[in-house]
Amino acid sequence: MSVVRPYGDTTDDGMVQVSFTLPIPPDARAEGAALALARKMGLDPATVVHTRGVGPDFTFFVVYGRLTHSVDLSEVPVAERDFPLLTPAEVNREIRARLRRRMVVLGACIGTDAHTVGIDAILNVKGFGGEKGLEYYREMAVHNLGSQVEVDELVAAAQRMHADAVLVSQVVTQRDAHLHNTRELADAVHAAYPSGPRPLLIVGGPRFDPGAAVELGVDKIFARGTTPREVASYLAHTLAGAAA
Amino acid sequence: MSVVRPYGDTTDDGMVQVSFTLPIPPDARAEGAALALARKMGLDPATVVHTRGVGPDFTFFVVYGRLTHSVDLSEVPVAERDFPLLTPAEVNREIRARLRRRMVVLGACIGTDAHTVGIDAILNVKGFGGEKGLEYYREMAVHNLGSQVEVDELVAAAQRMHADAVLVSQVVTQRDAHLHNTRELADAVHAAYPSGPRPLLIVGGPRFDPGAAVELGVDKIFARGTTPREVASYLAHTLAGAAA
Amino acid sequence: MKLDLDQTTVALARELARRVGEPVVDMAKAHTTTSVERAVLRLAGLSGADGDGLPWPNHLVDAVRAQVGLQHGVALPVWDALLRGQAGDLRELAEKSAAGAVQFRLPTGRDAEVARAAAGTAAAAGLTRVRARRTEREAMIAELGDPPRRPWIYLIVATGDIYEDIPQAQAAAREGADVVAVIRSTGQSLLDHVPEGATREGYAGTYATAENFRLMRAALDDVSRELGRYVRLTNYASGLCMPEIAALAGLERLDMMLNDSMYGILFRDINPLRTFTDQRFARQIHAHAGIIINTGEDNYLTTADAVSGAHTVTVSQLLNEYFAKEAGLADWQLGLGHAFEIDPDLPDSFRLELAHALLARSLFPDAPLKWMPPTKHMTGDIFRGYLLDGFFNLAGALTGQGILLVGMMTEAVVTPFLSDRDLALRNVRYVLDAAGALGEDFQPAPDGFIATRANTVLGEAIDLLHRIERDSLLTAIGEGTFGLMRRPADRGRGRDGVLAKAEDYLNPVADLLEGTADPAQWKGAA
Amino acid sequence: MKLDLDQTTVALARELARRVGEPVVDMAKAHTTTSVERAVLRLAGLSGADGDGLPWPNHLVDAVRAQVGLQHGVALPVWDALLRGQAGDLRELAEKSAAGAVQFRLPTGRDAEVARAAAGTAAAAGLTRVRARRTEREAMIAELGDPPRRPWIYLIVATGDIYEDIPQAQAAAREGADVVAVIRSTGQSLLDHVPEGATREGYAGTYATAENFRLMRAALDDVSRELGRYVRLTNYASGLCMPEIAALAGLERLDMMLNDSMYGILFRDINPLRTFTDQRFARQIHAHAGIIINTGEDNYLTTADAVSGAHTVTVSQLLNEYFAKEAGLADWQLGLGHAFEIDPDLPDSFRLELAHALLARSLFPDAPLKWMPPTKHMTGDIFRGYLLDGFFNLAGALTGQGILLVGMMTEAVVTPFLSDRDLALRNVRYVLDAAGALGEDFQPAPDGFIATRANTVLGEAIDLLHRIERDSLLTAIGEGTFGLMRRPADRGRGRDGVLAKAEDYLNPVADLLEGTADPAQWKGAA
Ligand code: B12
Ligand code: B12
Ligand SMILES: Cc1ncc(COP(=O)(O)O)c(C=O)c1O
Ligand SMILES: Cc1ncc(COP(=O)(O)O)c(C=O)c1O
Repeated sequence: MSVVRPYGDTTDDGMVQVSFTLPIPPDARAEGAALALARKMGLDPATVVHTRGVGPDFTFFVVYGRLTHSVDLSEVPVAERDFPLLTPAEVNREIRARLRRRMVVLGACIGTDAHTVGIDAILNVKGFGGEKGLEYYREMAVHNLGSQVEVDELVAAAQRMHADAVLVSQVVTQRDAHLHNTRELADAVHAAYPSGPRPLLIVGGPRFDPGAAVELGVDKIFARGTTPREVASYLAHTLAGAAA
Repeated sequence: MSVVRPYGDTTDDGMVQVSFTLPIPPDARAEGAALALARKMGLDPATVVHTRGVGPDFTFFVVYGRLTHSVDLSEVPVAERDFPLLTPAEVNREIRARLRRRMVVLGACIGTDAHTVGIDAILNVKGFGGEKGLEYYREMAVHNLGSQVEVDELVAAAQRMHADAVLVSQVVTQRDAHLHNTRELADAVHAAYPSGPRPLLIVGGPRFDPGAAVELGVDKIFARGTTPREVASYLAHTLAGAAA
Repeated sequence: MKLDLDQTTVALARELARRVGEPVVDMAKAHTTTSVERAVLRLAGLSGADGDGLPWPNHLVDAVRAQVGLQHGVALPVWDALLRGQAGDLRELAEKSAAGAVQFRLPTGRDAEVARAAAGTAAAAGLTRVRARRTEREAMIAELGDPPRRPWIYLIVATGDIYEDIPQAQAAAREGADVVAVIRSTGQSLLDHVPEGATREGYAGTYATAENFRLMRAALDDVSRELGRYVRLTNYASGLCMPEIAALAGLERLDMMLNDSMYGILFRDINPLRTFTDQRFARQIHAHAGIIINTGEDNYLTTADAVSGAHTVTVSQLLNEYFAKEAGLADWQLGLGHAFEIDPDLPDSFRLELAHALLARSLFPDAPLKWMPPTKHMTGDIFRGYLLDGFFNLAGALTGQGILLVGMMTEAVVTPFLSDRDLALRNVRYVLDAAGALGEDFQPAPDGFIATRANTVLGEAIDLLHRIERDSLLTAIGEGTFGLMRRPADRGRGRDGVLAKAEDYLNPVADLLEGTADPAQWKGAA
Repeated sequence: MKLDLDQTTVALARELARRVGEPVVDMAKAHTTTSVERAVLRLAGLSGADGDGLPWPNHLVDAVRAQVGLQHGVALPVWDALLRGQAGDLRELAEKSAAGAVQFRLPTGRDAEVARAAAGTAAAAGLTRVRARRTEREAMIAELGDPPRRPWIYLIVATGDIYEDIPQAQAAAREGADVVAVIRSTGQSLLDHVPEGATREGYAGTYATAENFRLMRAALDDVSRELGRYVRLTNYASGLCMPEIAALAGLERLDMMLNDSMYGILFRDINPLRTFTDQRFARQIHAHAGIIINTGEDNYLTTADAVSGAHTVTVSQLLNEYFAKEAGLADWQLGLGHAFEIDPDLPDSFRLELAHALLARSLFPDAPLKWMPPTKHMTGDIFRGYLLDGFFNLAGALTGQGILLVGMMTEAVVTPFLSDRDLALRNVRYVLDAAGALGEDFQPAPDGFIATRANTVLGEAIDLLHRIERDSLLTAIGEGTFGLMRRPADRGRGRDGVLAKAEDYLNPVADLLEGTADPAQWKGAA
């Protein structure tokens, strides 16, 4: 079956759960508004199962209903891994064989974001999810600049160290901070490398959409639950591959 | 402001939460499908914040996103109370004054539904939400037939007792049981009273849409959180009113 | 972690329960029902239904009743007819009788002897099949093992379609369910026959049929092997066909059955005499089948208040225990019910729950109590519901409950979604793993809030038992003592299916189970 | 419900903390920072900023530093300049100095005396204003009353827009928050100046400014009156402007301030010397303002493991206590931090949490501990998150925490929605009302799991203190002892803003607070 619908307790019953707050007092009108909104989302029938006034001016709703929409899996853009998953040994071999020198990897948390756990999970030997971080890879020279790094500092460092790849983490997403910062970074890098080879630009963070790389002007986006090996494999595949 | 949008933590940020299960294994494609579905619901941007495989063939998702839809309050059909809320004393006075006899009210839980707490809450003296039930109203002769009453039994009883109003509860809604049973009841009543006055037909239950009365062929629907006084007021207003 | 209750008070409570229950047992012994008789035929091997789905056992019992009455039981007339060559076997006899082509009579003298013997052999054969399924279960448990620990995790599926139920049940087992219950379609309790075959059209539950039992048990056997842990199957011996369902459960190796002495009366408006009579025979079969019963005290707290009605739960548990043991069930088979139904907005509600749960635990130390989740105070606020279920799980762990029925955050909304069940199981796992052993540090102060409350409830239970002893249980039920449901003794469905036994009444199955039959046959059969 | 810890061990732990902390205090006493000097000017009444938003205190301090250096403090050059008529008041002086139109000098002899006196009077006036706000608070509490019970419910708002924060803070208070914290924009810690005015553009938090403080405090005063309960306001004395924020907090009657001795070093990469110096002065001001500080040990557990790192929390609490008391804070002002951050999948995780929370409770019996909710192990599974928060609340209740920071089910997703906060508060209410008094029945067995674990952690803490005493605190920080963050003493932001004090260094505020100033002025001022 290529077309799927949500599953509550029977095939194709289409059941979904929704919750939201409306900036109006809890009354019959509010319930009506919630239902109307649910219908616009495609819930039909929709039932408001919970209504709770939050202070005098807001109302929180829980709605259940049958979703009229469905998805054709054959039309779903899948962010499948487009590179082979290698072992650390294979990654090192690839780099040695193709790049014929150690790969220079620069990592940082830009802007005012101080969330380093994510980038450290990828870079530090300690690693993540049972996998060792990039520092563990003999053929990689990893420089972790830490957090709150200004974009131009980072670009300067990249040029100074002849970085092959620049890895940046963005965890704070309120007001799309991560998107703004990423675009700013992309512009700066492209400006700094008007012609000729430039380092691979990789961003990561829990709230990124892996599909948005092109749109944000970077080469690759890694999101929730990324493991170091995925990143290493991507680097080996892309850089070493290119060099070959 | 007549047009409202969901409120997360800032006016018009449109943030909503959605959860559902898709009948496909947890993988990149599933995430893509979930996102696609969320977009169809009008979430843009949408983020899948939680993915959990439920057995080998199903995946549960939690999605957050900004809803592009909004509601124009002026266009929301409001199920406002279209009758005055009276005190028991007023109700009794109304009935005495206009109907000039006690009002005969028949209550039951039809089909195989054995959930009597709801109808009892409305009928029994004990009542609900601090309000006494209809049995407490001197001018009402209440007959509670209990649960699991067959539709024809109920109709027969209505005719035998010259019921002014028939109150029916439906709590089980799986496979729209409540809707089927209500329609069946409505047909039976209309068939039994081909011409001339027929008893008011009132259904209630936690999952009914108060707006669906006409569609279901009944005179009034009471849903979640109904209190006896509302029902008594409606009866007095409609029946006594009509009689006047 | 128990309460030390005053043991003479506890003994008094049990003695009062006996005095209240005995007259009811005597009444049950003096009667039979259409369903009891049909159960006898089912155990003797009769199954199947006519084109309209009316089962052959119904046809045969109705025919016998019409011609010679049921007060003697079906056994004598039926096996007499077979011996007289009216038909080659029960099935043929049933079919012919449906066509009005059988002459039944009440055999006497020598004929009666032979008929009795033949019936006994048939009954023994049936009970032997039931026993075989029990041995089968014991073998599988010996091979695969029981759940690693208490409480057993009990999950419900309820799609109405056996073919949707099966994958869901298997998914539930894979995610940690030790017991799977398939609840029944809303209507089944009121049917005076057991539907046939695999069914797909139940409302809020799936019909209990022999075939559905078989399909689900087979599916669970598969996962049991896959998981290396015997997953138990539960259904409901309840409603107008209680004894027949009990028979089918024994024949299809179900492991637990919901079976309460009063649920049908209170919540299905089934006649009290009918219920008590059906129940006694059903429990005798459960005892033989090695099935664990679950009683329904939890239901009372959905219609009555869980604090003011707490003692009615205790009284009902004591009565269920008395009736169960009288019917031959052992302590390990008594999944006595209670529930986490106190209004969560009540101050100290959680401590009150602990007090009530501890009382049950301490009153019935050897019974695998069934701990039921919050339902009445669950609302559309699924987040709050999920939290309440977490505290329900904690109370279960702290008070050492035996069977934990997993609560669903959507309790007030829908019959559980697949995802609700998964979330619910992870809730249970978290609480048991993170805080399960907290009992070590949880010591109710001897005169503290919890111990005091438990003793108060026990005191109220004893007072109530005294009152019931005076007025009789049927009166108490008529007055709405349990769950506030008033059920007069002479009312309710299925009364016409109850008959006073005649002098020469014969129930070959009961005779074997009660050991009053000729042991020879029994051995012959075993 | 406490643990009885071995009191000599406890005494040893405190003694070791003193030995570890003393050298750091000496170091802090020997230095000043640009922010300390700006705080002095702010207390003396200087505020406002130029057209680009650079505050006048920054201009004035930079000018003085450029001309005569800061090693003597700003006070002498500044009041000397005023006495020499270079400007009518501080503001004018700052504006002129920004334009390079002021000649500063280091007064000597008689001139120095007069300048010192004038500075002292100005400082005293400032401190008197702070004291007045404190009296104001005490009066309001006397009139409206404190929260009816412990723990105080502490909620965060973080929209980035003060005008969205205000209604949300008021809503939170109406729904039961006793304390409201407005967290700061991600960037503020690194700003070397305090922004001015009402702000609407913070990221993941709202800028801390005098005007935002004033607006929010006024809004909370309104609800406090509406609710008949004094609602406290919290912000963050953290980052490069710690002392200035402390001064503004005192002037605008904030009630609590996040103020940790190491957070800025570890999580903002601020220079250790800068942090310790700023911190000491900031805490002296907090002491005077009657503000309760909250320390940040909870943060360590987001980068280090909550089990293996548990003892680092204890060590840090002991150090924070030492530094706080040295700066003049009393026990009731010490909201020492700890958190519910153990991996929930770890067996017995809840009992481990209880052990750690009880240890803190028992080590600091008179401090209003700040109990932080799970964050690190929160995921997009908001249902599980809501459950974890419930167990966090239970642990807080069972172990008698003083300040309970309300956890949000969306912790891993977004800064809290309005509805998240409401749901979270109802979670807290349920747990406290339903199970809050469960402590009565919760008695950790003397040699049981919980007591044993608590003593193990205390033991590890003492070993670590021994090691730190040997190597020095700065070395320990450099080696990543706390939160696994390695922060060498000579690195980090804001180092250039630190200066060794000269012989004739003058800080009129500190002198008054340390009681070394001429009491006459103090009285004159008081
Ligand atoms: C730990 C933590 C902190 C710690 C950070 C310590 C440190 N040195 O990192 C402390 C306590 C200091 C902190 C502070 C703040 N935090 Co914080 N914090 C968190 C928390 C609890 C966990 C984050 C984490 O460590 N996750 C674990 C890592 C391993 O996961 P990850 O980051 O997603 O990384 C993985 C993938 O995303 C990917 N990845 C990530 N980056 C990269 C980069 C590359 C190149 C690649 C290939 C992959 C990759 O790989 C990693 C492994 O799979 C989250 C809540 C939560 N549970 O998520 C809030 C959270 C991130 N914090 C938040 C906020 C707002 C703050 C503050 C700004 C609050 C304030 N105003 O004071 C402060 C200030 C810090 C700042 N200026 O940024 C918000 C962000 C809201 C939003 N979505 O915008 C969150 C979501 C909490 C909340 N709901 O409010 N925080
Ligand atoms: C109590 C209860 C029972 C009790 C019923 C006891 C009794 N005598 O009523 C017992 C334990 C017997 C029971 C059994 C079953 N139950 Co039940 N039960 C509930 C429960 C926990 C509470 C219902 C209740 O009493 N609400 C309180 C009353 C006051 O609220 P109310 O009914 O909404 O009524 C109010 C309004 O709706 C309105 N109203 C209602 N009726 C009417 C009528 C009129 C005329 C008017 C004016 C107003 C009105 O006014 C009332 C006051 O405000 C709900 C779960 C839940 N928390 O909602 C499940 C629930 C209703 N039960 C359910 C099911 C499936 C069953 C069973 C069928 C399960 C099974 N297969 O065995 C059985 C069989 C019963 C049957 N054949 O119907 C499902 C229904 C699922 C669905 N939506 O289809 C629920 C939702 C639980 C679940 N999630 O699975 N149940
Ligand atoms: C003891 C008991 N019996 C029977 C049932 C339901 O079975 P029925 O299908 O007869 O309603 C329940 C429902 O929970 C129960 O608790
Ligand atoms: C003790 C302490 N100080 C400061 C902060 C945050 O303030 P800043 O804006 O400096 O990051 C926190 C964050 O939780 C904290 O715990």
